[in-house]
Amino acid sequence: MEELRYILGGPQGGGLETTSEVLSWSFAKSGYGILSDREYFSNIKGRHSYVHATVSGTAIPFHLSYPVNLVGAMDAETVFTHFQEIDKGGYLIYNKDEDNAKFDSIPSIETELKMRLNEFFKANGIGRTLGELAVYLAEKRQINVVALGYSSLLRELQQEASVIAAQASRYVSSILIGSIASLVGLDSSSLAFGLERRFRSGEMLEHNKIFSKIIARHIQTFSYKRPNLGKSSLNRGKMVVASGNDFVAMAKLVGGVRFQSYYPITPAADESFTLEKYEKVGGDHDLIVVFQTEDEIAAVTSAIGASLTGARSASATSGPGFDLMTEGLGWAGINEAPILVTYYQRGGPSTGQPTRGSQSDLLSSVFASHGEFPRIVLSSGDHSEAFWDTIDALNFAEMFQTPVIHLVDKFLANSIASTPMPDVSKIQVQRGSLVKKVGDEYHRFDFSSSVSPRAFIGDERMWYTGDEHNEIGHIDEDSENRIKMMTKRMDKMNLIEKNIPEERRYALYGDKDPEIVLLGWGFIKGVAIKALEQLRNEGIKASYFHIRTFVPFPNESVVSIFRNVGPERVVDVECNYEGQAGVLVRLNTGYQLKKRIVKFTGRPIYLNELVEATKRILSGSSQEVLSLGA
Amino acid sequence: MEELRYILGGPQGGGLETTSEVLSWSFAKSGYGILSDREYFSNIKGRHSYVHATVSGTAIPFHLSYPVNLVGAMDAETVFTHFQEIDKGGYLIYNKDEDNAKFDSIPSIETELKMRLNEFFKANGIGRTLGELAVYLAEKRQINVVALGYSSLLRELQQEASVIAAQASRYVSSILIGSIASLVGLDSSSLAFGLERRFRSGEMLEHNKIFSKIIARHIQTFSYKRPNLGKSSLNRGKMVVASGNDFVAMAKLVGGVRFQSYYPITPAADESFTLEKYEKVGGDHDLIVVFQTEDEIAAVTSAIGASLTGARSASATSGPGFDLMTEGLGWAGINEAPILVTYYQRGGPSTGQPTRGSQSDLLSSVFASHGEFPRIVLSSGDHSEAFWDTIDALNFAEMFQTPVIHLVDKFLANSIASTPMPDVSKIQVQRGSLVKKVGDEYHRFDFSSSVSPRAFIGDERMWYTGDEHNEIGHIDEDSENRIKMMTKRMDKMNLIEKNIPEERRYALYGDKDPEIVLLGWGFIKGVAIKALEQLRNEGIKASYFHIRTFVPFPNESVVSIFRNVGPERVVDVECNYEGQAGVLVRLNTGYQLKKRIVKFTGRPIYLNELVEATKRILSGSSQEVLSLGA
Amino acid sequence: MEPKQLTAADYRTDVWNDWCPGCGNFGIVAAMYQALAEMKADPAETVVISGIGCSGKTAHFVNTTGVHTLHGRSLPFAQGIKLSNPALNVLINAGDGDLLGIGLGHFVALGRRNVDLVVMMHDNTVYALTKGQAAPTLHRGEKPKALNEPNIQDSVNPIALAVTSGYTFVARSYSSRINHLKETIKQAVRHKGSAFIDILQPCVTFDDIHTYDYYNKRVYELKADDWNPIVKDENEIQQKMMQAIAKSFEVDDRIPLGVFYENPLTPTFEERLSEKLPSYLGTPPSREKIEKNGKTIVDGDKFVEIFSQFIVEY
Amino acid sequence: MEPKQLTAADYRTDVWNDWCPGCGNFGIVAAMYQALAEMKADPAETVVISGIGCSGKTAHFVNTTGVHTLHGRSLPFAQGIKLSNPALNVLINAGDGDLLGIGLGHFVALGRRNVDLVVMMHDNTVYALTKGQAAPTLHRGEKPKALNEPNIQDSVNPIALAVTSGYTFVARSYSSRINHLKETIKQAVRHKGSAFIDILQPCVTFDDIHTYDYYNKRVYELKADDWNPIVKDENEIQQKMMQAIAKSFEVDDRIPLGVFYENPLTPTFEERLSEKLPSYLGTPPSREKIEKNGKTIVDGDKFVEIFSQFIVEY
Ligand SMILES: Cc1ncc(C[n+]2csc(CCOP(=O)(O)OP(=O)(O)O)c2C)c(N)n1
Ligand SMILES: Cc1ncc(C[n+]2csc(CCOP(=O)(O)OP(=O)(O)O)c2C)c(N)n1
Ligand code: SF4
Ligand code: SF4
Ligand SMILES: [Mg+2]
Ligand SMILES: [Mg+2]
Repeated sequence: MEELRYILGGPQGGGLETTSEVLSWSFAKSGYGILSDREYFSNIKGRHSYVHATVSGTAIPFHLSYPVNLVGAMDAETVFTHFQEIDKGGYLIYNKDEDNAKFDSIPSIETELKMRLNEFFKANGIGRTLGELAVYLAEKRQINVVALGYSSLLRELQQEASVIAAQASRYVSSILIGSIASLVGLDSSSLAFGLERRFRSGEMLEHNKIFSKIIARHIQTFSYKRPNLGKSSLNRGKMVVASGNDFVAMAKLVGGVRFQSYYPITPAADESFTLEKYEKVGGDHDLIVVFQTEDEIAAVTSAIGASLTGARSASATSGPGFDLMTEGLGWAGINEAPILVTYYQRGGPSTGQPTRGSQSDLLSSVFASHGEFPRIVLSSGDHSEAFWDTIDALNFAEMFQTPVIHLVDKFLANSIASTPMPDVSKIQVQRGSLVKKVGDEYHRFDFSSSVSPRAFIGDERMWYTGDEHNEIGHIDEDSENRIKMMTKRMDKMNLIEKNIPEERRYALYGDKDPEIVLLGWGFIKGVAIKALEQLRNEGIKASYFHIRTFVPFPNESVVSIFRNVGPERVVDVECNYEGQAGVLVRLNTGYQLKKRIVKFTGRPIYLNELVEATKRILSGSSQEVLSLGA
Repeated sequence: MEELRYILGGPQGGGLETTSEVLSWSFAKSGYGILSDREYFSNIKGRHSYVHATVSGTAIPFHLSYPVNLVGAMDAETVFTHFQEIDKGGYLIYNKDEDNAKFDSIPSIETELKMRLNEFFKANGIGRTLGELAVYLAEKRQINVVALGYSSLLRELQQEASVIAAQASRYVSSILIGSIASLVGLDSSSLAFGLERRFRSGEMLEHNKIFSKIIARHIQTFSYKRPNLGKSSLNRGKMVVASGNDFVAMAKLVGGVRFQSYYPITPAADESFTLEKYEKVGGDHDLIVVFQTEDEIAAVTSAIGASLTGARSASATSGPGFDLMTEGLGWAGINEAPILVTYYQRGGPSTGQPTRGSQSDLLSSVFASHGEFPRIVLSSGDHSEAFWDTIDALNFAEMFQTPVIHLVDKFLANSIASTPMPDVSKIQVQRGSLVKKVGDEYHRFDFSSSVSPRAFIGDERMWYTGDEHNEIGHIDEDSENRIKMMTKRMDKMNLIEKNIPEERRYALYGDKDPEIVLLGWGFIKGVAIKALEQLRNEGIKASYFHIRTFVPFPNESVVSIFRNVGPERVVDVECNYEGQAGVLVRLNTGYQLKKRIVKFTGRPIYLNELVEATKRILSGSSQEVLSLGA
Repeated sequence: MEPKQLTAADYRTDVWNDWCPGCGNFGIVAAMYQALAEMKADPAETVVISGIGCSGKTAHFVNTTGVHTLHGRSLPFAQGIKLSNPALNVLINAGDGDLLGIGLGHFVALGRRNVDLVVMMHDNTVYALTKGQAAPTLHRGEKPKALNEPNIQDSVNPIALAVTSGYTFVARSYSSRINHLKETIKQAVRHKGSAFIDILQPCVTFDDIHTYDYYNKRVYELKADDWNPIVKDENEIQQKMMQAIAKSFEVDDRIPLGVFYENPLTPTFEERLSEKLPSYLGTPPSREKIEKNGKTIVDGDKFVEIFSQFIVEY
Repeated sequence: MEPKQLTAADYRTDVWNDWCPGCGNFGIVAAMYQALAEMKADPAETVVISGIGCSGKTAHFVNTTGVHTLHGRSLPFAQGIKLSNPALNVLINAGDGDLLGIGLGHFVALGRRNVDLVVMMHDNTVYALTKGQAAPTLHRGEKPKALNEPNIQDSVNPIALAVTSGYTFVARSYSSRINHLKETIKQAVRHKGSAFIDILQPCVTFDDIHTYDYYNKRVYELKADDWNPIVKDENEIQQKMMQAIAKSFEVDDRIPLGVFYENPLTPTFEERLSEKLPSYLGTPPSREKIEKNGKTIVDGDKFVEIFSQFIVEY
């Protein structure tokens, strides 16, 4: 099997993240590539949460797809929620102690799903219990049902590892680790590595090791054919296995951010928590001040303040917080203050779907704040791009002395991927035009250039104001000065156009002479590239146009795509309702995207649905609204 | 003379507004139309401020132009600032007591102007004093210099009206009233009317009447030919003479706004002050609660709260405040709460030019807030449009249950115009789909229609949340519900497209078969229409395409303009740097505006410069940056 | 709607309550259900308004009108609602981060107005819904489990802040003393003016310091025999405020529960409005007719009358 | 830059000061010029940070570095500046609307941190630059001339609020007692921690109630013989806070000027940071080298060492 796709589900707060992490580490250690997405409600404990992963030994996976080969269920709700997603011949690991559970008496299942289940059970003439469903799956769907008695497993653990009864329940999530490791035949040293990464040392580690052996014994008793991933053919070397949030945090530390302010918000906050963990950066004299502010207004304005003193500074937020930063952003704009805001996109509008993903904040980040000032808007397509984009964003902010917004979607932020370690020696730190010791004659906003030489507060005396100002930084309302100063600032957009080369703004994958071009951005990259492969296998020549910078926009290349393949054959693929990148395509090039594949349920776009939708577009459909995923 | 153009200048806080108001009332009473713009620094007292007006008896003027026929100066700074703007044969009223004042010793004159003056005086070989300048103007520029001794005038007032010396200085600004009235030959009952409007009754009124007679005596001594406006040929009837702010306030009261929240900000706050003055609306049982909040976040959110209870509610702000409203706007969007935000545009970005005008907040109002939700964005071109747009905005908000942003630029907001009284009987109050007494089964977000029947809090039990929700209003994360609810909301844009007819979205003026089309919005309307006339006189056929709604956009009509006259002949005319309406034209129609006339100095576009710029465009220029106005 | 005889259970919606098992929030809604039942609150005229956080979900769990607003903004939303319909009974459930962090400006501004509503603060020392960061109520040096390092910001004193800001009813209760909390809520509702209840609410998931055990050992109820928080006449205001603030410093070994300060004398914002707008309470903004058969109630003559200042006849 | 011997006049920029003649703000800058001269403040290391309002222009009138920020946001800007370069001497000039209206959340948050800087509030009871609306310092019932009706919001008590919020130096001065104000500013600068000075500042244009005459009749200076605001040991904190708050209620007939509360014991935020990041004061964020010849200081080996937790070798 080329790739293993699994879903692990359980109640939020029930240990699922641990399970997923251990498995990710273990797979990575044994040479596989992994991508693992986390889906959860805006809830702390109890609601259904799941991990959806792709593991592969032939290529580092950057896509998720349905059906999956395996569903590992911590609870009955997981089975009721995901049983339809298991492929024929796939596996279901579940707790047979819950065989009597009925879906309609599980309070956390939302009404709509209950109604759909009701229909399904009726249509298929099955009773409403988990047990009956399991039988149905085994018999009618050719699914290998791995029915385990979780409580008896835990009892065995109690005995063999002398875990006290009250603590045994902490190990429910380990059942999935053990059974998947055993089913897939993960080597024991890789599994041990995964467990050690997570639990370091001590009791929990030991118990988990013992427990996985107990579980393996039980799994051996099932006679099903095992899923076989084969040996990995991936290159050996150092891999970074981390979430998008963590990749950005690493890049900020390495890229020289020394002041990060934030106010907690999903899905941005994890980045700041990681920064806090590394606040000593790694050296005796290096540190980062991570400043938890009272709100996002204070987050952005304190970061701007820090930037004026010469510290590379940044903040991270998502929609509601970004809205509150709008005014501060404009101050940075008129004051030519370098500042980076990492903008994690979740489902909107308003509080929306706070723990789900989206790409619906593009327009607001391009146009946020009243008045006119230059800005740069970058967007990342995968974990490695997120890393390098952060480095670039920091450089751009200082080179052009202007705010930079870096868009990351929640799909990327909260999914864990394995990526070859970045070649740190390639990192450039470009601080732009700096001066020191100019003395009394220092004019912060010198007209000599669009990017005036910048001194740091503390080194020179200078003035800043959000009002229109003269070269010195004092308020000035004269028309002539206004024209000069506005022009100086806005001219940066020309400078940016010139200095960020077209190739930096996009990437093009797939067939050189395509029948159809998918145009997308952000986390769509991985699934789109994989879709090209599938489409090619089905005889369809397709390519994927990936937008990496929205300001500046890859005009030329977009225009040439439209010219070369024709407007009818470019498909807008986005995780939002209105096709926001499409809006910017129109705005920048005049071309209208006439075909759209959109998804706005908060769940990522899956390989199978993208392939299917693309084919439907090829057969004449002009719009596909995707809906897959629990 | 077809129209009289004057500038009155003086120190901020020195009574200039009074002068201007009295003259406006008086001119209006004697049958003339007037438009009077106010230009001032962000300052309370002392900086140079001026009024620029056009008075006409042949057509109600909606434009300003240079040169002017008359400059009335309260102080030397006014003369130094405006002497270049007086037409040959025009008039300068100034205080000869200041003849020894030198421009370079006036601290409030900004450096750039001082430098320009320096050059001018050098080039023309004049000394730096006011007196020398006056001589030069009279001799070299054929200007009728009305040199008055302000202190001796005030002394006469002290004697004739027994005003005590300490109080006489309050009457400096009255000198301009009296001298202009006398010069222009304003009839004494109209002047009395103007004075009575302003001073009601009492001492101030009496003194002003006496003073204008004293001044008239002096003016009689000048033998200059008098400017002659001729008898007005305008229709008789009731005229409303008020600022844009006041027109909006009147419309809000009449249109049923019963809750207005605000946080003071220039140039929006005057609207709320007027509402406060009329908080009893006019009846015993009608009232409006005008709520001064702690910030704009509270302003918008309290207005939304009020809206949920059934009160028509609104707020008014400008750029920095609107930025802070961004998050609240999205909550109104997802909760389908009718709400009107009147957005007064001033010079940005950031604090920018807080008392100057602009049209640079268009894109931010179209795209403000993360995520996607329907909205309507209207923009007004003159005082009457501002009135009717407010009425429409209130209806649209309730008909479509969605936020409405009404853009008014500072030029319109702070200028006083005379406009025929609106025909109030034509006002419709459309409250959209309402229900009462549905009982326990009330579902606020019923899927039956994009616009669900709306009950008011207090009448039914219901739920609202900023999270994605089900029909009841409870949080819901199910994909199927998400698709339905997003689609229900976003479908309003289709409903809006259907229900706001194309003719409501724009207006087209001028030649049916134009050589050149000016495309603009907001306060550009008046000057553009007048420019057509001038151009026609010079043999150039031109028309003006006026955008009145940006969401929904007048796609069809814009497209047909481009088709009919050709993209090379459509000129974007805007008061911003980047041509924001042009961006929306591109985005909505694909057409790129290739010619631009822009102004971003914070001063309005004047007739003469627009005409000149249009001609330069016709001779091949592709961009004109206007700069006129002190 | 006529008030019906509803039981506490009737005030509970059938929305599944997804708070963590054992969460202090359950005690808070339980007390609310009971208080509402005992007060015979009309569900259509009662509005529960919340911010964003675990506490924010409260609006969905109470079977009255619920408005789940934005993080930190429950108070301005609530004031818009209350001031345009002063007949409503408005209860606010806000998190401590909500109210004393991002929303602090609104918190103090409300005190200055004394709008007649009840603010219940879920005091759990953490930003719970974002997974346990320090809330403004967490003391410096404390390190609940989600923090990497001990908290380096000082805590605010919610009681002292409320009193200083002008709240005219300031109390503290505890989510597991349901009866005490219920009675406090009823008192707060009966009180005319802005009422604030600081509700100690253990977050069993993220706060391993301020546990039930922690509070059970420390809380005690203020008793009438040696504690009188009520302002009897204007001259007493300052003294009673000072007394409340002094009492609020007791937070370490013994934590007082009960009413710290109660001032029935300061006029409410609604009263202040009525003074200048006598018809305000009778026909508040939400109850005004603004149209007759689709036309504005202001006809041409009335327009001229009202806006005569702006009109010139020529 | 070496500190030079500068006179008070040297601390004045040549920007034309466009405050209204007679405005109390002139007294404030005069005191600042003198204080800066007497403290020999290095203009490049001194930062005057202001919000938006008449008061906001101060940053342009003082010949040190000036940062004129956004309405209400001077404090978070200031904290970003100070925390990334703690060697700077940071002075904030904020309006009362700025600080206690729109910016109130930041005001309280700063108190909780005790960052070492000085906040000077231009207490003029109005939003001056927007033409005289009621600021949060205006008492209920007062009607300065720009208001249509008397103010219906209560005022905040800035001193009590500052003390309650955790400011460790809280004082009041008066713009026309330039010497008193100058000395108070110097004390505040010398104090380690967040210092707040409530400066009575007559707005001669819009406030016809709180005039020079009004204040001159009422103000008196707190004298050492019967007033000791200084906390000597931790146990005294509460008592000194209470004393300050009690004193702050005196606002009508007699208005005390001077230091209300001074607590040198609570560690500053910078000290709190240093405790966990020992190199913080030596090489703060603004002073760190982040590149060597255009390359990051973190090379490949260091990357592996730092982020070992994320790295797997296969
Ligand atoms: C503007 C904004 N910033 C941040 C968030 C993210 N957020 C959601 S809940 C929460 C904190 C909740 O803490 P608290 O108010 O104490 O409520 P609790 O969960 O403890 O009840 C935050 C910061 C948000 N929703 N909106
Ligand atoms: C977000 C925002 N809202 C409103 C304003 C308008 N504004 C400018 S100054 C000011 C009030 C100033 O009052 P205060 O802070 O007391 O300063 P003062 O002028 O009295 O010194 C306001 C509301 C603004 N600049 N920004
Ligand atoms: S996280 Fe804490 S506050 Fe939130 S529901 Fe769980 S226990 Fe309650
Ligand atoms: S308006 Fe008031 S505060 Fe502002 S400068 Fe004038 S007197 Fe001073
Ligand atoms: Mg909390
Ligand atoms: Mg003020």
